This record gives sequence, C-alpha cells and structure tokens, in this order.
Amino acid sequence: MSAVAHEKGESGNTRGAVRAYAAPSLFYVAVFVGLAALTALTVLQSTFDLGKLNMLLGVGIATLKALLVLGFFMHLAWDNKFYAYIVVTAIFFVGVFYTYTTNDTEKRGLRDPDQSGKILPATGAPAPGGFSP
Amino acid sequence: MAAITTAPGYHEEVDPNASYLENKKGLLSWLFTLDHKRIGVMYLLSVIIAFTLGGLFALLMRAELLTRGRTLMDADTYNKMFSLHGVIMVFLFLIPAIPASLGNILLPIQLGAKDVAFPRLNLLSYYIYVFGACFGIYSMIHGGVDTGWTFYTPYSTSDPAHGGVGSSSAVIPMTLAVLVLGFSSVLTGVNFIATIHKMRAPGLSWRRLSLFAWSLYATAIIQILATPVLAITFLLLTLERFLGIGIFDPRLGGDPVLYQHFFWFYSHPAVYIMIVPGMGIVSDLIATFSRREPFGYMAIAMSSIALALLGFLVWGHHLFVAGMSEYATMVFSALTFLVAIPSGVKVFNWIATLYKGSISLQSPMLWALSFIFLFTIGGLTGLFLGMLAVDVHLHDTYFVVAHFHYVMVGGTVMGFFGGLHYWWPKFTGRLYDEKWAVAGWFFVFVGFNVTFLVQFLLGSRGMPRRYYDYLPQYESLHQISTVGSWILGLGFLILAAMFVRSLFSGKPAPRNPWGSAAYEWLTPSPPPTFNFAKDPVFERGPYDYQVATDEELYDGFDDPLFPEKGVAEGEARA
Amino acid sequence: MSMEATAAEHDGYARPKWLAHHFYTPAQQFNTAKLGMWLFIAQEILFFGALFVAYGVYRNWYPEMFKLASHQLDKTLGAANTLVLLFSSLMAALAVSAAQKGKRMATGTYLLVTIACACVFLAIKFVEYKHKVDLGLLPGTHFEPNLPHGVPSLPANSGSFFALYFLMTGLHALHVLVGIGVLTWIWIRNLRGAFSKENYTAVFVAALYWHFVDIVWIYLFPALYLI
Amino acid sequence: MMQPQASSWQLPPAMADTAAPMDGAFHFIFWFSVVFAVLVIAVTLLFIQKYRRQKSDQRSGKAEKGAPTPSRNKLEILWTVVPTLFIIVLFHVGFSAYIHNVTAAEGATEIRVFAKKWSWEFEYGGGARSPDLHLEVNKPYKLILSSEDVIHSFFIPEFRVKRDAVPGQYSFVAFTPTAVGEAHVFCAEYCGTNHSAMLAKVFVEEPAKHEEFLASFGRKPKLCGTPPVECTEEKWGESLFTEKACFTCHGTGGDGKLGGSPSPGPKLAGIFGHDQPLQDGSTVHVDENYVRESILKPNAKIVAGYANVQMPPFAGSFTDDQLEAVIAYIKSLK
Repeated sequence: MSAVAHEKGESGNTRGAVRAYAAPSLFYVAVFVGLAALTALTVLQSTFDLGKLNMLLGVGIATLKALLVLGFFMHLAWDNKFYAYIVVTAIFFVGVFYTYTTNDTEKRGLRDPDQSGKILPATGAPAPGGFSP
Repeated sequence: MAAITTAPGYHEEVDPNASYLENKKGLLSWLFTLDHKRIGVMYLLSVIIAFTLGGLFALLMRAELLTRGRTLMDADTYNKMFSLHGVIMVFLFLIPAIPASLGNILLPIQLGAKDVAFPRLNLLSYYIYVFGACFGIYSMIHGGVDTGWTFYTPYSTSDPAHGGVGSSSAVIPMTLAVLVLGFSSVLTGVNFIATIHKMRAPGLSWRRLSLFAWSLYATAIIQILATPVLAITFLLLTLERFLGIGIFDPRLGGDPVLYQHFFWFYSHPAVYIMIVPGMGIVSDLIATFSRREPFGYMAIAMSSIALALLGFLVWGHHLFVAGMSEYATMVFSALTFLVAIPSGVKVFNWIATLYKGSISLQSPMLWALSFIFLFTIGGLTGLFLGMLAVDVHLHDTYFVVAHFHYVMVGGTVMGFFGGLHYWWPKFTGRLYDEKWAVAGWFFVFVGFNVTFLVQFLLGSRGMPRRYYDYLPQYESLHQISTVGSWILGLGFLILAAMFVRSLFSGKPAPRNPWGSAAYEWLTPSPPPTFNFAKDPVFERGPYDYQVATDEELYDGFDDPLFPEKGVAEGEARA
Repeated sequence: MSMEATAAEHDGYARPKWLAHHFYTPAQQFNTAKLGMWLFIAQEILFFGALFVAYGVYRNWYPEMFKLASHQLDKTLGAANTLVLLFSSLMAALAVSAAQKGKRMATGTYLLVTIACACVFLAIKFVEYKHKVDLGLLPGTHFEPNLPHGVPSLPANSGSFFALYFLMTGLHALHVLVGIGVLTWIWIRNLRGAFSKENYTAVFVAALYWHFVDIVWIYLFPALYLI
Repeated sequence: MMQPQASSWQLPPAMADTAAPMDGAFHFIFWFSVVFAVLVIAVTLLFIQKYRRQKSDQRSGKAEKGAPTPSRNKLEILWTVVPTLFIIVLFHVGFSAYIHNVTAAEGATEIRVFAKKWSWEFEYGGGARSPDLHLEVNKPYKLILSSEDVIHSFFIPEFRVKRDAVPGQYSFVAFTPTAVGEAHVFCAEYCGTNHSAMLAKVFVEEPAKHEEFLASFGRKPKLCGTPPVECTEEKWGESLFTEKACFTCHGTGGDGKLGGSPSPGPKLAGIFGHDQPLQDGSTVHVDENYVRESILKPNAKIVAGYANVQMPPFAGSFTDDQLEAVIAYIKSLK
C-alpha cells in the first residue's frame, strides 16, 4: 500500500476521502435561535447603566455568540484541535498588543503630571500643537 | 492556464525529468508559472534589483556626509535619500529577500513536496509584491518621501496642502506601496505554514525538518500575526493624510505616540522576519560545512519559534524617550533583555557544532562565519539599547544606525549571500568561481566593518541620526565611514560580476557540490519541475552524516577548494 | 507519459479530476485548504484586532465623548443588521451541510439567500451612513455637526469616534462586499456541478470566511452601538 | 568658555549629574559585551583552526565527516540560565540609573522649552525667549518641553538627557549641571528639511555671570553683531534675525535668494513702502503693522505664491522692543 497517507485518522479503504461531520440541519437552526436570543439580551443589557460592568458584559455576550459561530457553524468543535489553537493564538496576540499599549496610555503622567500630560498643571495652559476645536 | 471550473491547480503536460528551467521556454511560461522554483527566481531577481537601488542610495548618502555642509546635494534631497534607502531596503529587500526568494525555491524541495500548498496564491503574492513596488516607483518619480522609513506622524500625515505642518513629499503613494507589500508578505506566510504542515513527504517527521525550514516556519508565524497591524497602521496613515481623520495627528485629537505603538508592534517582529531566516540559512551552512549534525537541533529550532513569539513583546524599546509612561518603559526594557536569550542559544549551538566537525572554509561557510561574528556584535549592541539609562543617551544616534546595520547587513545580508552562494549550483545548475567569491566576501567584510564600526563611536559621542550636516568634531569619523562604504560597494560589485559570469560561463554543477546530506542535494541540479523524479520517502534526517552513504555525499566532482584534477563528468546523476 | 497516468499508477487508484497535481489525497487537499483559510482568518483577527485596540485606547481616554457620540447611532438598525448577518451565517452553514450531502439544488438556494442577506446588510449600512453624512458627523477635520436642536451637542473631538466608526464599519462592509463576490463565484461553480459529496472544499472554505465576517460584526455591534 | 575634558574616548564630556549613572551603566555593559564577544570569536576561530578539513573529498575519494553529535541537554540549560542571570543584572543596572535620571529634584527651577520647525527657544519665566539655554552650575533644573508642529527630541549629549517634544503634550527633562562650560542641544527626532540645523547652545555659568545674564536678558545689549560693534537698533535687529533662525527661510539679499536656491520664505529686502500682492488676490501696503502682524501671526496675510509654506508663529518669541529692532532691521534691507 503506497506510503502516502500521512493525514491523521486516515483509514486505508476510503483512499484519503474527505470526511467532515455534518450536524442535522435543525441543530444549525437551534444555534441560530441561540444567537438571536443573545443579541436580544445584549441590546436589553445596554439599556441599564451598570458603569464599568457594561463593557465587560457587552464583550462577554459577544464572545459567547462568537464561540457559538466558531464552534458549530465553523465546525471547530468537531475538527482537528490545531485550527482552534490558531484562533486562540491570534486573539492572544491582539490581547498582548492591547494590554501593553494601554499599560502606556493609561499610566501617562502618573509619576509626574508634567510627563506626557495634555495640560500643564502649573499654569493650566493646553500643550501647543494639540487639538483646538 | 488551468481549466477554470473543475480542477484547480492542474498542471499542463510536463516531462518529469527535464529541469525546471528547460521544460518550458518563453517569457509567458515564466510570468504565468505556478512552479515555486520559478516564482522564487523571479522574486530573487526583483529583490536583487531592490537591493542594488537601495545600496545606490546608501552610497550617495555616505558620499554626501563625506564633508560638512553641502557636498553633493541639498538637505531635502538627502532626506529623501535616507528615507528611500530605508523604505526600499526594509520593505522591498529585507522582508521578502530570504523567505520569498530562497525560501520559495528551497522549501518544497527540502520537504520532498512537489510544490507549495497553494501555487496560485504564491504567484498572486509575487504580483502583489510587484504591484506594491510600482506604487513605490510612482512615489519615487514624484520626488520620493522625506519622512524616513518610519513615517512618524504628524510629520508624515499633516499635509501642508491641507494647512498642515508636515512633509509635502509624495507620502501617500509610498504608504500605499507598503500597505500592498504587506499583503504579499502575509500570503507567503500563509503558504509556508500550510506547506510545512501538510506537504511533507512520507518519513519526514518534525524532527527531520531542516533548520532552514524551521526558521521559515517561525518567520511565517510572524508574517501572519504582525503584518495585518502594519496594514491597519498604514491604512490609517494614508486616510489621515488624505481625508484628515484624526487618529494620529494631535491637531485633530489624535496621539502621535499611539502611532509609534502601532508602527513598532509590526516593525519589531518585522526585524525578526528579516533575521530568523538568515539564522536558518546559517544553521544549514554550519551543518554542511562542518559535515556534522547541528549541536542542539531542537534548541536551535525552538529558539527560532521563541524569537518569533518573544519578538511581539518588546516593541516598546523604540519608545523609551518618545513620551511613554515609566511603567511601560520598565516592562519593555525587561522583556527586551529576554529576547537576547534565544539569539544567544543559537550562537552557542552554532559554535558547538563547529567542535569536532570537519570544517571546510568554502565561500558559503565564510558568509556563515561572518554572520556569527557580526551578529554577535549586533546582538550585544542591542543590549546597550535595551538598557534604559544607556538608551536615553544612545537613542536616535549613530549608535542605533550601527546596531541595526550590524544585525541587518551583518546578519540578514550575510545570511542571504551565504544562502545564495550555497544553493546557486542547485537552482541554476552552474558553479561560480571560488576565488572571485572569496575576494567579494573579503571586500564586503572589510568594507562593512570600516563603515559601521566607527559609527558606534559617532553615536556614543552624541551624533544624532538622519543628519544632513554635522558639527566639526564628527567629521573625521564620517570620512572613515564613507571610505568604508566604497569598499563595501566594490565588494558587492565583485559578487554581482561573479554571479553573472557564472550564469554564462560557469562549469555545470554536479548534484552535490558541497557534499551535504540535506535533502535538496538528493535531486539533480537544476531540479526537475516536480523536484524529485519519483515521490521521495526519507529514511534519514537531513543532517545524518553518519547514516548518509558516501555515494549520496560525494559523486566524484572537482572540489573547488583543491582543484588538482580536471573536472569530473559533472552531469547530474539521480 | 502524462502526469495524470504516473500519479494514478503510483497511487493505485483513479485520481479524481478535481484533485490538484501536488496533493496525494483529497483529504490532504481539503485539510490544506481549510488550514490556509484558518491562517487567513488568524491574520484577519489581527487586522480587526488592531482597530479594536485603537477603539479601546480612545474609549479609555474619552469615555464621555464616546457615550454621547454613540447615541447618534441607531440601535434598532444596528440590531436588525446583526440579525440579518446571523441569519446569513445560518444559511451559509446549511449550504455547507447540503453540499456535504451532495444536494446541489439545496446548496444553490442556501447560497442565494446568504448573498441576498448580505445585500440587505449593505443596504441598511448605506442608510446609516447617509444619516451620518447628512448630520455632518464625519471623521477628523470634516466634523461639522449640524444636529437637530434638542439633541445634546457633541464634544469637539467627537471626530475621533466617527473616524473609528466609519473605519471599522467601512472595512467590515468591504469584507462583506468581498464575501458577496466569493459566494457568488461559489454559487456559479455549484451551478456548473463542480461540487459533489466528495468535493465540497470550496463551499466549506467560503463559508468559513463568511462566518468570520459575521463574527467581526458580532463584536462591532456592541462596541459601537451599545455604549 | 573653557570646555571640560571628555570623560572617556567614547562619551562626550560629562557636564551634569545625570551623566555619571549613565556613564557607569555604559561602561559596565561595554566591558561585559567586549568580554563576551572576544570569547565567542576566539572560541570560533580556535575550532575553525583545530577542526579544519584535512583532505578534500576528491583526493580521499570519500566525504570526510565530522564526529557524531552528542546531545547535551545540561549544556543547553546552562547557556540559557547563565545569560538570563546576566541580563537580570544588566536590567537592574540600567533601570536604577534611569529612575535616578528621570526624577526631577524637589524645587528645581523650571524653564519652558519651545520646539518648532527648526529652532529651539527657551523661556526663563518673564515672557521673553532666548535661542540659547543659560544655566547656573550646581542648580537643579526641570525643562518643560513642548512642540508647536511635529515631533522634535531635546538632546544634550553632554548631559546625557533626551526626551521627545511631542506636539499636543508636555514632557520634561531634569538635571543639575555640574561643570561650567559650553554644551549644545541637538534635535534627535527627524523633523523635516533643517532637522540637522536645529541646534542651540547651552551655557553653564557661574552664579554671578548667570545673574548678569538674567538681568540683561531681553533688553538691548551694549554690543551686538559679529564682530561685536556698538549696538544700534538695526544691528540688534539683525542679530535677533540670525538668532531666531529667520535666515533659514528668508534671504536678506536683493533677489531674496538663499545660498543660490530660491528661499522658502518671501523676499524681505526693499519691501517697505510698496504694495505687496497677497495669496487671496488682495494687496497690502507694507508698513510696520503688516510686518509685525506677519511675524506674530504669519498666516494672517500670506504673500502670493507662498500658500503652503507654513511659517511657525513667533508670538511670544520676542519682547516688544526686540520686535521693534527686527522690524527696523527689515526696513533697513535694500
């Protein structure tokens, strides 16, 4: 038998045929209903003003919806783990970019208000070259 | 062209034994080729043209700095010279050079595959590269850019035509050029990861992957994860200059330091896109020319991956004095030091490979050894710049210019030319003249060191970079550096003449001129269109010199270093 | 002898027409195509991720301005757009499962409905953009708001919010447009009978891309509309 | 003004308290790197020489091979852990020196530094700005930086200080000059055509001399011009004209040219008393008020043909009598 097969889960008789799990159609519709419900939830949640929590809840619900689409519509749940690792790595690096950038932007002027502040504390004069409406 | 509907990527009739250069003739067979080797050769040609153009700008710049005040050109032209030198060298030469040219030619052969995973995507990425280069040429025709290759805002985005304070040069075509070039790099990355994962021949486990392939894998990871942020940054830059959306321009409520975060989040991993393939080539060269399995194979492979991942955490060391908060400078300085560890591990392992090897100082090996020496100096001076107190003094001075030239020219260019010498017989089927090669290497090595060693001194004495004119105390060092650049230019001229001469009158190359056990030397040179006459199955690793048979390693060719006898019949034997 | 014959004789079975020359087996071709698309999606995550980073930084700097400016966006239209895209994602998933079962007619109709939903999405997007342009809520230098009276006036640097709004939704709309192009091309190939139970790679990969475009909107909607 | 001697062949003279910590860190890492580089290069050259391939394959009829490679995980761990320890030490040395250099001393005298395209200006609290930085030795200073157009970077090699002056935000450098003498300010961030001409002089003076400077700053000096001659209104105007780097854009010759090439700014010679055509088509009669307004708010009336040349505003750069002197000088140009 030719030493051809190097795809994992390759059984001899179907000669490397393509096999991907296909869920019943009703399952996809159920996933869609879940997504629609979550959309309604997130719109509802935005009407209450929970301060900082608002953003976290918004991102949380959006992540739940994204996981539904990724897991079932994009077959990640029934597929080789490697594809999931790719997505996780990509999101991890967006996280790295966001955390280190905000580590700078949020802490400017914390040690000494004269450092990278937009207003000079002593005189209150806005920095030249800046935004003037 | 392939049949449209039913069979994607179906190749026309091809004689499996004819070499990929002979099996189809004519310009069209090159312009619409799907063969990774031909695409690699086209990339190689374009990349060398870009290198020549960039080198020309460098020589003009150094000539201008020969004396104080105006020597050749006025301030504006000089500013455009260093900006175009930067943009061409970084985006048109260093980033595509090794992965897209040598990587495209060699990777499928080293994996025992017929072609890369997506041949049409490969051709598309070449044409996107050419399309991007056209934008660059358009900008050069219209006066080029004078913002430096970093395009810092608000100088680059505040267009005087809209009442701004910035540069009035042709910035938008150049930023579009870089935006488009980024996609070519991303598509190459996608292609290489899919190829390395799915196209390996039977018997080629991950532990039998060549170290060059490992480095291309690490580079592809960076290309995929970093280049999109470059695309977004330059899209925002172009729109801000063109339409005035206020993201980076402080006049419109934006923040220029945020631009530096966006730019360097791509550009620091980009310097690892440039250096890691060079390291991969050096690992292969050291293994071949000391005829020994590389010491710590897994350590070298994993440090490529470590470099790729750590490369994403250190971009802040470009912003130490840019107005970043001290909390961020502290974190970035610590992480910058961390990134020196994998490079150190690689250098130690290369040196350990030389121990008890059978070292032959043929021309490719000379390039690999100079990579070790110069990259060590380049890496260590990087530590200077990672150290906070020292970076405050050295930032944006000639010390930084010397550092990145030691890493880029001393590293990537040495690796690129080492790889070019090493695989030249394989993909052109011609041997080059060893004496000319050693002469070329000598002039390049000496010229480079004379040019850039003094620049460390210039920098530590406080000479800022990108200066058209300078104070009297820096004049003598600038003159030494300019003379050095002439020697460097001469060296590259010698190499160019040698390679052109070898194309026309070089001796036909045997299958394995260097006696290497790597897979690419099992197939004749130049290789057939599908790389191997019959689908290969590998029983040994690429560096198993103990297992490799003598017949595989040595086929009676005339050893360029000791040419006592005439040439043995050099025609290829499968 | 032709390439076709050597490969067939080599593998000991008739190579299907749609199997590219450099692949050994159909499974290898399918998995390679899928891996290629997932890598492209990883790149797209970074692409939109960078914009979300800019959004995060500016929102931390000017939370009040973002809140006021975001109230100019129409939540109902945004929610409607979300449902339209989610439904089109469902249609794409059903198109793939139909293609897996070899039902060519069903695949065709599902693809058509997906394309239709995408066009509806773009139409709603156009309405929203027109409304913003009329009110002068444009990015950066072009920000001259002429809001109807009674609406609280916007802080001066709201141009940044609308710059991010137009950029993020504009780039997303561009991806929807590309998605329409890709799905139409797949629909044409399906009409010509290029796909079967064994060969539905193109449909699967196109659907992957489309689902990703939907995920981007899933994050865009709460970020921009629901502050 | 005698010049302090350079502290080492690599570094410029040390003239401030921020220099010592930096020099220490620099020399520490320099010698660490030299030892490390010499070690690497020496061992490589030794191995090359010792394990050189003796006979070519061709004469020996077979390929001479290197020894089989052992796998030494312990060695790998060793040369990962040891460099990690080294870099922890390096980071500590660097960071502690850095924190000392960026902390402003209590009660430091504040000087406002204005960066604009291609010149520095220093304001000593009193409104008038001088193109030179005058400092008193052994007195802590805190320079508040700001830029009016693009990013510049305030860099004094002799003090080892550098900080970007970013438009739209303030930043500061803090130091205490320790040696009397002259130093110079560079712009270290690329900012356009005359980025390399954007220099300023730093005078570290004895307390007495510094008091004298502060007292006479902004008023007409007894001698001005080079060679210094008795100061008339026009002469003082001319020295201010060169001090404020107006010559980088405005030619003072009859043809208005600048070193042979057309000057970025409009012609100044012989314009008084004539009508000047403007960009928006109207014309203005050139008198003191027009020249004063054009200096303070250049974009108010733009000369025809100079639409996209952005002359930075000089409001606040001159005291009133300095402005009078400059106008008198321009008037004297024929």
